[in-house]
Amino acid sequence: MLKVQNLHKQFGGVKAVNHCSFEVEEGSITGLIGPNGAGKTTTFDLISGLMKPTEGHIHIKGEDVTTWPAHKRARAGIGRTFQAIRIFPEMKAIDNIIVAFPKHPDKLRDVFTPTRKKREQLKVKAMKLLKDVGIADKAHLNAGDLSYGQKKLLEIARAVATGADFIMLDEPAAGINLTLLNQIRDYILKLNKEGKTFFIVEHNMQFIMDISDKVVVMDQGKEIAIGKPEEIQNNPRVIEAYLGKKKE
Amino acid sequence: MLEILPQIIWFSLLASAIYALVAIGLSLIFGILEFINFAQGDFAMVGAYLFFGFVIEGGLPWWIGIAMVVIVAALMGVVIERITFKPVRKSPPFIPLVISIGVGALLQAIMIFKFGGSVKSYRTEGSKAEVYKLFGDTLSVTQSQITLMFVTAGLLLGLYLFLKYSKTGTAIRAVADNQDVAAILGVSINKTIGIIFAVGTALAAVAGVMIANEQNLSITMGLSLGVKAFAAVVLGGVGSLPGAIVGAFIIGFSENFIVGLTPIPSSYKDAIVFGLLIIMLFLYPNGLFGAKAEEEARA
Amino acid sequence: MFEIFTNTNYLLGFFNNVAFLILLGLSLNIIMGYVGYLNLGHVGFWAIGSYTYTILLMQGHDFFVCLFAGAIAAAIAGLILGLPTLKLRSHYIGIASLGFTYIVHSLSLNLTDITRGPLGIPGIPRPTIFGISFQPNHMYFLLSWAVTIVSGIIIYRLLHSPWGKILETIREDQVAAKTLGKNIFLYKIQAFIISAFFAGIAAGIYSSFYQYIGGTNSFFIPQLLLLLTIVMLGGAGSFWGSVVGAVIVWIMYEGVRFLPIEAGLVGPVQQATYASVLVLIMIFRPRGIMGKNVKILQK
Amino acid sequence: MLNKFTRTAGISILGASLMFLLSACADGPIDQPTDTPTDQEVAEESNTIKVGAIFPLTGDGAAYGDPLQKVAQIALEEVNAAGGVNGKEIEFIWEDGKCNGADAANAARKLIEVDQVKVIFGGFCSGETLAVAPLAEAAKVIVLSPGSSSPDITTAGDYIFRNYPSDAKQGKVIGEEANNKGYAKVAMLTEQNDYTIGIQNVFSEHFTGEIISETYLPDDSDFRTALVKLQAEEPDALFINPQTPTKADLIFKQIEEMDWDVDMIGNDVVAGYQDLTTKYADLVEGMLVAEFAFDRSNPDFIALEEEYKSRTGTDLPYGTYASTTYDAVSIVKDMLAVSETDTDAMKNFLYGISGRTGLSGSLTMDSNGDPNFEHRLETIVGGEVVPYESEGSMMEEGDAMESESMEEAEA
Repeated sequence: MLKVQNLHKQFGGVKAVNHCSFEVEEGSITGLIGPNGAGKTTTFDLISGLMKPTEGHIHIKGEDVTTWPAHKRARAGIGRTFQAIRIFPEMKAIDNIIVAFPKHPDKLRDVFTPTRKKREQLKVKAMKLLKDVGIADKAHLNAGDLSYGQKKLLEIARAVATGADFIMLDEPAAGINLTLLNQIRDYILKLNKEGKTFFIVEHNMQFIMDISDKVVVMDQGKEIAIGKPEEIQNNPRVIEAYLGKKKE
Repeated sequence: MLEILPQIIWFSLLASAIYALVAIGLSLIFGILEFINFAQGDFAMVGAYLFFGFVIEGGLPWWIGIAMVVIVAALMGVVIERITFKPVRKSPPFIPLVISIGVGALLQAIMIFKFGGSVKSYRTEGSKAEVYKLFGDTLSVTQSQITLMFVTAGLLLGLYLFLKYSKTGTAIRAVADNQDVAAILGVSINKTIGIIFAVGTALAAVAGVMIANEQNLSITMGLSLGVKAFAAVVLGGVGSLPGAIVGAFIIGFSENFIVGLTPIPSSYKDAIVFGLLIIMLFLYPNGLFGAKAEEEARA
Repeated sequence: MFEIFTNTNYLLGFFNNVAFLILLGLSLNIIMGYVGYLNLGHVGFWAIGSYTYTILLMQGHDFFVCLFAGAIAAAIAGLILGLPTLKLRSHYIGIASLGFTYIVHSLSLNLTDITRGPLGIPGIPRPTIFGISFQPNHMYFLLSWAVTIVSGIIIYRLLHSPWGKILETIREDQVAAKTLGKNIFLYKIQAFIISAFFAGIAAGIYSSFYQYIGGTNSFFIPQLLLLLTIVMLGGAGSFWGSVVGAVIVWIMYEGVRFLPIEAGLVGPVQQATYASVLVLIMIFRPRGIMGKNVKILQK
Repeated sequence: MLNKFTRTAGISILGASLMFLLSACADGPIDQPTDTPTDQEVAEESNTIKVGAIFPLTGDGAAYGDPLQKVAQIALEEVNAAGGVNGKEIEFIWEDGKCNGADAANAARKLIEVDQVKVIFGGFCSGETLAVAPLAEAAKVIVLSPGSSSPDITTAGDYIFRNYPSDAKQGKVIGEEANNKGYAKVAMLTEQNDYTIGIQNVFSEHFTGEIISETYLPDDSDFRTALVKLQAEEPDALFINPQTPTKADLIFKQIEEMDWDVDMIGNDVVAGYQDLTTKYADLVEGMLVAEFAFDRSNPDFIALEEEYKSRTGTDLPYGTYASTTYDAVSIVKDMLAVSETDTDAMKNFLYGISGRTGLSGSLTMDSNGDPNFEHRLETIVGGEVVPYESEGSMMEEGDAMESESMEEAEA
């Protein structure tokens, strides 16, 4: 599904992502972990096209998308959420979902064609998605007025609404109570069964180890270990990365 | 055409110094409080009229006049900030922008009311400008132009030292960098912003006096000054004082060189300056010295 | 004094003004309220629309041809200003678009063989359509409101359509909008062109209403500040906000004429009243009468 | 959504219209609560004649609108002190035209429709007068402008008058004299403004030699580079063409700083401002100007200067504009004596004016409502504006004379 080859991103002297390469298999749930400042979010931004890499290539479903702008990559089937939840606060929760649908008739030429029927269908689809994440009752509230947890769920639902089959989640578990966390986990697993591939950045080890088929570990911009959760947990270099270096 | 080059260079320096004086005050306020202060040019106008009131009408010696102008302008800056800008400090930046428009118009109205609308000048009867001839007659320079240069250089240097080394100067830079963090570290935001406004307004007022001394003073002199100063600040990169100075020189020189050395008449000055600005911003979206923050929005 | 309300001619003139101010406010709101782009260049589109409409009308072309030609000319200007500035960050857009206003003002004064420069263009006729003359005030009143209402309906449809929703997502968080597959640059350019187009339409009915355009102080900062006030006071991002804003601002603007002011103070007191009402409303009702708290100057 | 809309919209419309109402009825006298305001107003109205007045009172135009409003008020007080018209006082209702067409038109609409005035004193800027013209024509209201000089006003309408001459005349007289003086190349520094562009257009029609033209925008105040460019062209003469004396002051200052000695020509703004010609006496020595018959030594003018000085503490600016403004007020007085409401009678009175003496000289109105003032050539000697005998008439007698004056001009 995703192939990252020799990805490199440098701000002046700082190597945020340092010749990093890894793959995410189709249908898998792959975790991406690493200490703060390892370059996880920058990698996310490079993959989703919000930043241009200094070097390296990114392939989605076999196609080289490195030069594609963010919106073209999104239409090719990449959905994502953000560490600092980026929902549309002054718009209703349901509208946050509706705008994400690929069939949303939002081209300029659609304005003067009858779209009432199509918009009704989308409203129904959106309500269903909101029900799936359990915030259907908040549909007509302004997204800005939702609780932190509800905003996270809304953002995940919105990523799903784009119809993307490759969804990147940036710290979905951060600041979430346990019940909500389980709700998110079940939702991810349900979608995964339906064929969606997940790539999740997370600090909550227990959550990521439990849900991931494969984990990529990054430190100082480089992937230092890739493997099954069990292998990763007792890989010396991973522990060293987290607990501090013993410089020989 | 070449023999007029020294003269054009000198005029460009003069124009740049004037823009720099206004741009510095603007950059202080603009860079820190992140809103385009439409009243900045009018602060300069008020400074010019205060000096006119104190010295030309009031008969005070000029150096007392200048001191009075700085004090009154600084007070005015703090009062305006407290009354109009403090309540909206947390709201989106276009709100103080609109308020600054109102403040500018208000200052103009007060000045018309106090001094009348007719255009005035500091030159009293028979004060003839002493002209010095340099470089074998190709360059003529006057006393007031020289004083303007020295005062500008002195103010810029003074401001630089004040910001770099004095306690309040560092506090101002801290607030400029991040208001919330500065607050946590015990910097009184209110006091610092008050000082920023006082310094910014006083600088503009002195600039106004210098400009009026060099040219003349009218109720609406503030507007085109303020706009050119904006252009300088943005060209140099928001929030960077050296940037504002460089921006001022770019505008001062481009204006005079293009008009001076080409058949284009000087009534195209505004079109040239802003055409240049839009092109420069297209090439350097952050301004020349602006913070090079690479944002995800950029891609 | 009560005959204001019975006097039709005055009210016809008053509400004729309100008509094209609503249209100008709405068109500016498209780009400023819905996309969050602080466009200080809108008055430039107004000027280009007015000159194009007037020059063609004076050559005897049909009214609708001239109206659309003016609107299309303004839309092209929208493209010209939009392309280089849409990728800029907040303040830079503000100053770049303000620069555009200065460029258009400078060109309209200098290109005297097209626009007659500071002499302006007097004697602009009012159209005769299908044999009906719209010369008398009450007829022209109907024409301008017809054009305003039709344009208003189109703008309403646009802003409340799915396309309009995407504009709002761009204002709210353009980075998120990108990751939902929206080509935000295309939307911004479309919004910019449409905004300029309707400014061009308003410019047409403005020109034939006053029957004189141009001159040194037209299409410049005072007119820009009037439009900004209408959108901000009415509420950015709210369709009805601009409509209400235009009415309220024009009542204030004309209302000051009736204040019992002693002869010598008419000018300054009127300007001071208008400015202070503007400042007070923006302090106590920063979102404007009906606006959402809209992030116009997104970082 | 609806209730939020009605609630907030309601409050704001109420607030604004309250202010509107407050100002509307505040005009009537508050102290007699018993009578209904309208009767009281009608009674009071009968002993004053309302005249609308539109000048630029704020913005750039205030530079001349504000001082000349004071001149008009002085003239008005004198007229009313002398018994006004048929025992009634004239009251000027001032509006701010902001030197802009739209503002002036809106002001005129209020004056014509609400204040029901029959005469509008002003627009000062040509743009104001041109925008007011269509409204005044439609309502058959007399417009008398003391300062608009644009040639377009000549044909602006049957009810549109002015007692300030069109630019066309001044440009012609100076252009012909420049030919007589044998200038081959004239450099011209012109402000992009209505009065000055008018002069430049007409001058270039009449001057046969080459014209090097530099223009600047009204809000510009740095002409050094433009002047240096013109100096490099080594013209035979430099024509200074600013809209206001303060711009002239600034141009002279910047020329003085460049130490550029060249034959000078100026428009009547330059000539009409005493303070200017004395301050730059040696620079403007021998400058060619043209003014209409405005006599600075006229005792009434001197009285006006002193009255203005005593009220404002500053010298009376713009001698020509001040004299036409002062005269226009007395013209309005005499016109209202003919009729207070019948504008056709007023119109005929104005067209009938011939040989009327005033501060601005002897006025005869032509069929277009323009004054007949002829611009007379003048020159500046020792800081004083004096009549200029055109050497053209003597030139036919001997080329020697002509070439000799050329050297003298060069020196």
